Amino acid sequence: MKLILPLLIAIPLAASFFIIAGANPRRTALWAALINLLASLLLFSRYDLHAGGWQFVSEWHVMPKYGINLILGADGLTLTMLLLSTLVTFAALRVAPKIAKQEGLYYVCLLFISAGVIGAFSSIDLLFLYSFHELALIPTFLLIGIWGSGDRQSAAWKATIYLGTGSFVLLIGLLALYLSIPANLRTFDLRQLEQLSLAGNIHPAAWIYLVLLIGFGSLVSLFPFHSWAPPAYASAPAPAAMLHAGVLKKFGLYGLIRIALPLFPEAMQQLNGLLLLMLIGNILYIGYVTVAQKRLDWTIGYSSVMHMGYIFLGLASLNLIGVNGASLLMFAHGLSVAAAFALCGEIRQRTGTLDYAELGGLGKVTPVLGLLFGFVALASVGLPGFANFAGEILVLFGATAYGPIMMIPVVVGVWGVVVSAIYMLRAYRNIFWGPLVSRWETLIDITPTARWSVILLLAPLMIAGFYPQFILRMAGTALHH
Amino acid sequence: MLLSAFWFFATLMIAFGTCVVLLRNPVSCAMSLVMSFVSLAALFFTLDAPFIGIIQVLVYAGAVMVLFLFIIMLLDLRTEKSRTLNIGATAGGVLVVAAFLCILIRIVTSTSAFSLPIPPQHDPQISDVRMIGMTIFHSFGLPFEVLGVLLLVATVGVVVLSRKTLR
Amino acid sequence: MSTVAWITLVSPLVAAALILLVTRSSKPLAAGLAILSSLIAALGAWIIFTRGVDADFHGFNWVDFGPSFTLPFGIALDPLSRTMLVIVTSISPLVFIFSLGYMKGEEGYCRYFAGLALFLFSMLGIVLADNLVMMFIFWELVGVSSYILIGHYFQKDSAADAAKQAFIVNRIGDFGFMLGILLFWIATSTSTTAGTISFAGLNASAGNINPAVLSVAVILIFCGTVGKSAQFPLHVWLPNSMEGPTPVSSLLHAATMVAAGVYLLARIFPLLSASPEAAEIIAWTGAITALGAGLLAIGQDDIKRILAYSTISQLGYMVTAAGLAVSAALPMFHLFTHAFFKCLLFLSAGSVILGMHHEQDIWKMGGLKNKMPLTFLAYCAGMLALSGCPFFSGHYSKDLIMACAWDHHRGVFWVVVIAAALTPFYMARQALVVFFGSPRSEAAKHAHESPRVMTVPLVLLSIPAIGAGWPFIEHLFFHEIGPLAEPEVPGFVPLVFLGAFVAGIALALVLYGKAVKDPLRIPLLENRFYIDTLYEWIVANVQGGFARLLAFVDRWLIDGVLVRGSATIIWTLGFALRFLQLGNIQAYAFFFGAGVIALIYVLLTVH
Amino acid sequence: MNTLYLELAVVLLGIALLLADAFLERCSKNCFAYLGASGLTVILLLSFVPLHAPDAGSADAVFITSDFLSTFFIRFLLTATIVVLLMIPGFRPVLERFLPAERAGGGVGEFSILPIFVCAGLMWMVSAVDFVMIFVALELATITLYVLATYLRQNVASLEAGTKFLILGALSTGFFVYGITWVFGVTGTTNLITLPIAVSQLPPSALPPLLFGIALILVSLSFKIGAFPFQFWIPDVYQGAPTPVTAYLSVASKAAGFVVLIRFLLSLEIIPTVAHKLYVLVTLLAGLTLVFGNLSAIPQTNMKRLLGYSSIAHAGYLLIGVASLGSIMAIPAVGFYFAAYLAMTLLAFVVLMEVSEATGGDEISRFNGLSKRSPLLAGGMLLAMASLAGIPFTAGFIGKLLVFEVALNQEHFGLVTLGIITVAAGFYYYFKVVRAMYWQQPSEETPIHVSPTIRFLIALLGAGILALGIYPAPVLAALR
Amino acid sequence: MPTLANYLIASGLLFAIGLGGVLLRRSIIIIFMSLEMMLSAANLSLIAFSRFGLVSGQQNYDPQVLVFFIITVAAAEVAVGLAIIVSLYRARRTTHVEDLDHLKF
Repeated sequence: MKLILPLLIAIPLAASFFIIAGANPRRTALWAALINLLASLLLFSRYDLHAGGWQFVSEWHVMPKYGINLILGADGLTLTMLLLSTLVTFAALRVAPKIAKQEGLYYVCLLFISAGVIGAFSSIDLLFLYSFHELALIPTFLLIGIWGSGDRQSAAWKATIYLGTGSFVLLIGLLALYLSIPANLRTFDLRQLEQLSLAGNIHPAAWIYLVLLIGFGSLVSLFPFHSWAPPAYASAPAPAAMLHAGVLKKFGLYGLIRIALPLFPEAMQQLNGLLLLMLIGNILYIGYVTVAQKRLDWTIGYSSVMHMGYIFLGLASLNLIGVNGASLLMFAHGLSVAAAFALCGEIRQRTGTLDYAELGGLGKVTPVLGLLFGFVALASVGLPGFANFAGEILVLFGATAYGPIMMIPVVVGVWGVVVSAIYMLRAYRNIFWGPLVSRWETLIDITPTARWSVILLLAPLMIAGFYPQFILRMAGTALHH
Repeated sequence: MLLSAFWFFATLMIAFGTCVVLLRNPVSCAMSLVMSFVSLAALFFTLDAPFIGIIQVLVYAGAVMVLFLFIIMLLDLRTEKSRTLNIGATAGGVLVVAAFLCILIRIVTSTSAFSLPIPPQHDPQISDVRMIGMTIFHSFGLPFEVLGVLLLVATVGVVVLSRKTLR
Repeated sequence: MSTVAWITLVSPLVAAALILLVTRSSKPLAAGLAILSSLIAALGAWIIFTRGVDADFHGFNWVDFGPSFTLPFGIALDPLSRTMLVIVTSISPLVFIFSLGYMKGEEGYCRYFAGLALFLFSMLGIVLADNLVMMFIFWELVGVSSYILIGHYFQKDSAADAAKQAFIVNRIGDFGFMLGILLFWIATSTSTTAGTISFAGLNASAGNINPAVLSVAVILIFCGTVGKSAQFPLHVWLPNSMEGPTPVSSLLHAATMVAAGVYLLARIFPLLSASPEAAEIIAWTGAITALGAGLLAIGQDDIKRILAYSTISQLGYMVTAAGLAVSAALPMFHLFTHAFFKCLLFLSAGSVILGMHHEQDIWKMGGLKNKMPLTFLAYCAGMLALSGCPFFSGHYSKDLIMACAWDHHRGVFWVVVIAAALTPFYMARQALVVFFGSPRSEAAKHAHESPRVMTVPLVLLSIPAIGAGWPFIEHLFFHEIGPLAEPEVPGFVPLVFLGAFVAGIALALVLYGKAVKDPLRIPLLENRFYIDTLYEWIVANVQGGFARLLAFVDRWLIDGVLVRGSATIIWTLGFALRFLQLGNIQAYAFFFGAGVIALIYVLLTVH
Repeated sequence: MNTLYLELAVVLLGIALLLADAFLERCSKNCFAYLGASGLTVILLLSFVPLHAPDAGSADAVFITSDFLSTFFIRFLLTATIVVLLMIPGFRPVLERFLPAERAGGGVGEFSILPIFVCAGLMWMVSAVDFVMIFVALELATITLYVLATYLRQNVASLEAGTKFLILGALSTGFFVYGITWVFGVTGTTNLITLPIAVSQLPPSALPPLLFGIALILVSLSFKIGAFPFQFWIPDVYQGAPTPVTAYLSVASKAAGFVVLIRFLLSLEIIPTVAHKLYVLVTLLAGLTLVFGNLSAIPQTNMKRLLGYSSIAHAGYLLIGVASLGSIMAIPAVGFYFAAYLAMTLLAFVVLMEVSEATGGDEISRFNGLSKRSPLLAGGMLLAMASLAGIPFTAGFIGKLLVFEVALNQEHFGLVTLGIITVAAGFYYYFKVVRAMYWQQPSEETPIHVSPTIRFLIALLGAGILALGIYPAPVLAALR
Repeated sequence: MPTLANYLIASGLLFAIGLGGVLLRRSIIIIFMSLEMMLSAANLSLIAFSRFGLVSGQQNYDPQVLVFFIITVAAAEVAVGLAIIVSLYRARRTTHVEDLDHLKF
């Protein structure tokens, strides 16, 4: 059992090695992703809920003198995120279109991103948590730069430098945290860190939390560190956007849940006001910016930035309800935004444009595509029946429970739901409804491959929507403090 | 006596040094450098370091400067083309030199230990060539060997650099 | 009993799912499934009603964090929900069947029936929900299914826009609703116990919530009603929703969507009656809506829009009734009667439209009474009931509301009376123009009676439309819900009401008896008080402008100045710095010397 | 084994090869590179038998020590030299283009032998503890490097580079000697071990002249390691000199300079008054070097020059480590950074050499579409750039990690902040190369043929980068 | 009697003049001469220091040896330097520093 976690990381890397060695890229990648998906499902089912805590743990010593070791392990939250990662990876690889130039490199990049996020989610050692996430940096740069669309070059540059710098800030924060521990106890091991803070042995200063918040925040596109995200997603090829917006972006939040919540209780209390300001920016400000967008890819890009606000709201509420809601929302948003980008890519493939002004009435010629997109749109406006709704409502309850300060954020949050309805329905109405534009009369409907990979993403979304406990009871195991 | 000798040779050295910087014709520059080195050697004598003085004359004023002159002749360098001298650069150069001197002089003058007279020297009858030889071969063996390697490499280098090449 | 309840609730959902997944191809199967599910629901409802047990069936915990916080999923059976259940489920099968005929040959047939089934499911959920969150969930589902149904002809711009508008306006109402839920939750939660969201718990704790908080919370919840029941100022979506197929409109207007709002008020009636301020506001909102909508109905020419405005006005009555805070039964009674005759009216309007080949302008009709007699009769029944003609169902419920209004709130009373006078006027106007006089168009000349499948429901519906208000029925359905005794009022009050009815009819006869074209055109009314125009302007300019402004800020300030700006600064610095690298040895030597000086200086000066 | 034997062996190897070059007319000129490399490899293996300083009695003990620092860097220098020697056969075409000699491959022999002497000089330098020794060793290395930098004497750039190197180098030598003079004059010793004792007995009045001397010595050391404002020679010389020489300059001589700097600072550490001033100074130098190196690298278009600036930038990061010598982890950090720096810089230069040979130029634009022409070269360069930029799982990342850890440990928050900015800049200019290789279209599609030696080098260095990045423990263990 | 200060200032002047030569003259040969001057200046002060810093009147020969080394090194440097200058002249027909500005920025 415990070998499965390292395998989850190793398989994509091995697959990319074979691809470089000359195996058929698409088939190899798909097999690797499928195996990973099944393996993560296995782990998900085998996790012992009663025991809780970290399971399937395995360690390798790398720099023991520095307290740096490669420790892999999983608890409910991890497994949820792993499931998300493998699901999205598989779907992303499936929707990948036929690649003309350097197909191998394309799939290698995707596999690297996947391996990176899996590693990041499953490593207990903070340094490796960080390092694995960085694996995605260069692949993203290449994916957007080579196979992107629109103004791909500047988008790739901005995203890469922004993320690189942001994660370096994060590294500094982690180091500062490490050094704030008494010299004889220093470690990067989350488990020991939590014990230390429970025992009251460490009191990291508030500024370290601020540095971490900025570092993670810029990875999660927390307002005002968001401006890299929309252009990058708009011009990235669909699979890259799916992986990045769906999974990679959740890493920052995951990190905050793992590090900030247990280790910085006082700091989070002190600086909560700041965080609230930022997330109001995410929800309200970005929400209205989204309303002003004129292209589908930008709309979805911005909306994915906006929805981060709710997850942060859940974190900021600092209680079981809110944080559970946040983790559920992470899962839900990951799936829904991935599906959204997948369909976005499908439309772009067919029409070559995502401009509302040029599209219209596609629902007549591509009914299934329309139906699926309808589902995705409704999911992202937080309709009951999709996990997004469950997450949002939990976040709102959690925030309300936090206290009167939360009045404004909560009102903003509930209003944000209206705003998201405004832009998503506008998108749907402009693309699929209304009279059919003549030049699209010959469009063909979505291919079965893509259809089923989107359904693969939507199914868990609805299961978790009808019965959220299915995720919550897993994710809850991470949050007993 | 010693004092006057110092002043005489020091002035000479500085004067000729200045000529090196100021004169236009490379040959005369070289010649004044020779003169400056010779007076430097004299200063070494005033410091009871005859061996170094002699070496200075032989190696520097002799071999090295001859080499310089030889190259000047070989490349038959005429007087430096009188280009419009760059005011900024000159001013900057002068400024740096002046600043350096100021600091140096302030340090020297402000340190009382430097204003003591020459301490007397015992038993000068042991020739200092011998002593230097002893020192080199007893305690400075290793650097001396390294120096040997250095000279070897320098030779090879010169050969390589100035080897005749086909056009 | 619980299984019956669950089956009643779930069967439409199953139908919808099956239609969506399996039978997208075969039309009859789709329709059959939908109708079957609705019949099952109806059967279940009647069983439950006749058994008449009060119960709260706990289903499962949707979210469960132990004692600290749980969101349960359960069914509450009490007089209120039972009655409502009956209303909903008895009307919907008729509409479903009627659709068979109406939608014949339309495209998206299966989608349509799936939508209907989903719609029914969500409505049943609202009726049966035992807590606010669950109700909110189904509330949203009603919203989305109405979105699907209104947008059925999505190729038509008007339909697409109407659907979008309906959804978003409802969302705006739900904004308040959600906040209300949260407020109630936090208000009822104490340091020891978690807050409650179940109706039972809330109604019980009505007393010990701080009054100010209570009224705010009730108002917030009422926002939900305003949205769903199309009260002023969120009424704009309902007339536009006429873009959907007519049976949908009838379902929407009669028993389901719009009724939900009133039902919600009835649900939280104890809370509402505990906070007079809130009740006051609610009553006035209803009254104003009733009057305004009545006026607007006069200005309309579209047969369905007239009915739509009448619905709004009637909903106004119900909300007023709720606001009078006499008894939960009062609004429910009018809802009950209204459900039948309004459904009847819409269906007959549908049959007219079908007979006129989808012509909806009443001024193109005329003299249809001979061509479509059954429809005509059904229509008359509905119209008389609506306008409160004695011995017709509408009369009883309205009369009751009038009396209570006089008893509790004179101001509201007079407003409502005027509205009551308007109703017969515009209804009679419609009837005269559509069925009497001479045909005003080719379509009208060749109009024909609709097929059985449509006329049968008409006939069936006209019976309750006439009789639903009779005292014994009232007693049968409402005595459990709450006291519904006619308050002691001066004798002239009923007369005033009667007078209003007669006056209305008379005026209509005078004006429209022989009218060929509309004799009175009032721009203000035809343009719906310019409210829609105002909203469009706000959406386009205020919100749009705000959004564009923010987008600009994001593009040029945050990204442009902060991000790109700093990048540019760094780049420029680099570009400038490299010019130190002059390439000239002496320059380097100079920098070298300067460096030496600086180094010495630093070393000598720092302490 | 006495550490001196290693240097001796290196010198003897050099001399033997010189003789062979002189007298064996017929043997192919490439063989000298391979012979030298293999000889050095043997010596490298020898260096793993426990080394010890000359026994205390002997005269050499004054000049030479043997501690973990010297041992580590001796191995470091040997490795660097081996790699550079292995590069030379690949560089031969350029040599022959610019040195048309009487006989084939004229000059190739010396070109592959002289680095061995440089190596010897640098080895002496890293184990020297007396300024006399340091001086002669330094000069041995430097003068040989003058020759190597000017080696392509038909090539204008190489000549110009050599001349600039010569004059500025001689200038710094002058300051070095003058500095030694003053330190000797005030303390009466030139030995780093006795220096602190002598200094501690000085009256405070004698401090200014001492600091004067120290400042001058620091100047020439800063020149060697290329710290602002003494870095000016680096970009020009790197761009002009023959690629293997540039590689050697950027790795080996920089390392030796750093070792001397560290020894010097450590010896003065016990005198708080002086040490404090020195650390302030070094911190200042570190900041300036970081900013200058990284920022002025941004607009570069010539790959060799870019690498020059990047070497300045890395000197800055290393100086951060040196400025934090107060922490015990500082020396391991610097040492490891150098190990990483060796692997990634040399890899970059190897690829650069191949590419500029195939395309005939050093501009970044020559790398356009390299991924299509030769995935191996592109991959190697990608790895090198990733490591230089500090991406995890590469050696460069661990290096930066350790350096910034000690910096935070010593609370150099200013330097850390600068570090963030400069790292961002680093991403930009290193990824410029990646963009060229992967985004752009190649001017011609013909695949580039890569010789086995170069393949071996790329594999070796790439493996090194990854190994150090994933399992750094052994190297760190060698540094305690 | 001359004091150490005199010698130091004298050598300092010489060193400064050398530096000035490097900074001001354009002919590489002369710059090179100035560099030699700087080295000799260092020698002078070294000898002076050693002469004045006598411990119990015992002449310390280490500095003299060091000076000896410096001179040797300087000689080697000159040899190599001149060779470089010669080949520079051969290739470029100039010994002026301004002409060496191909590599910059």
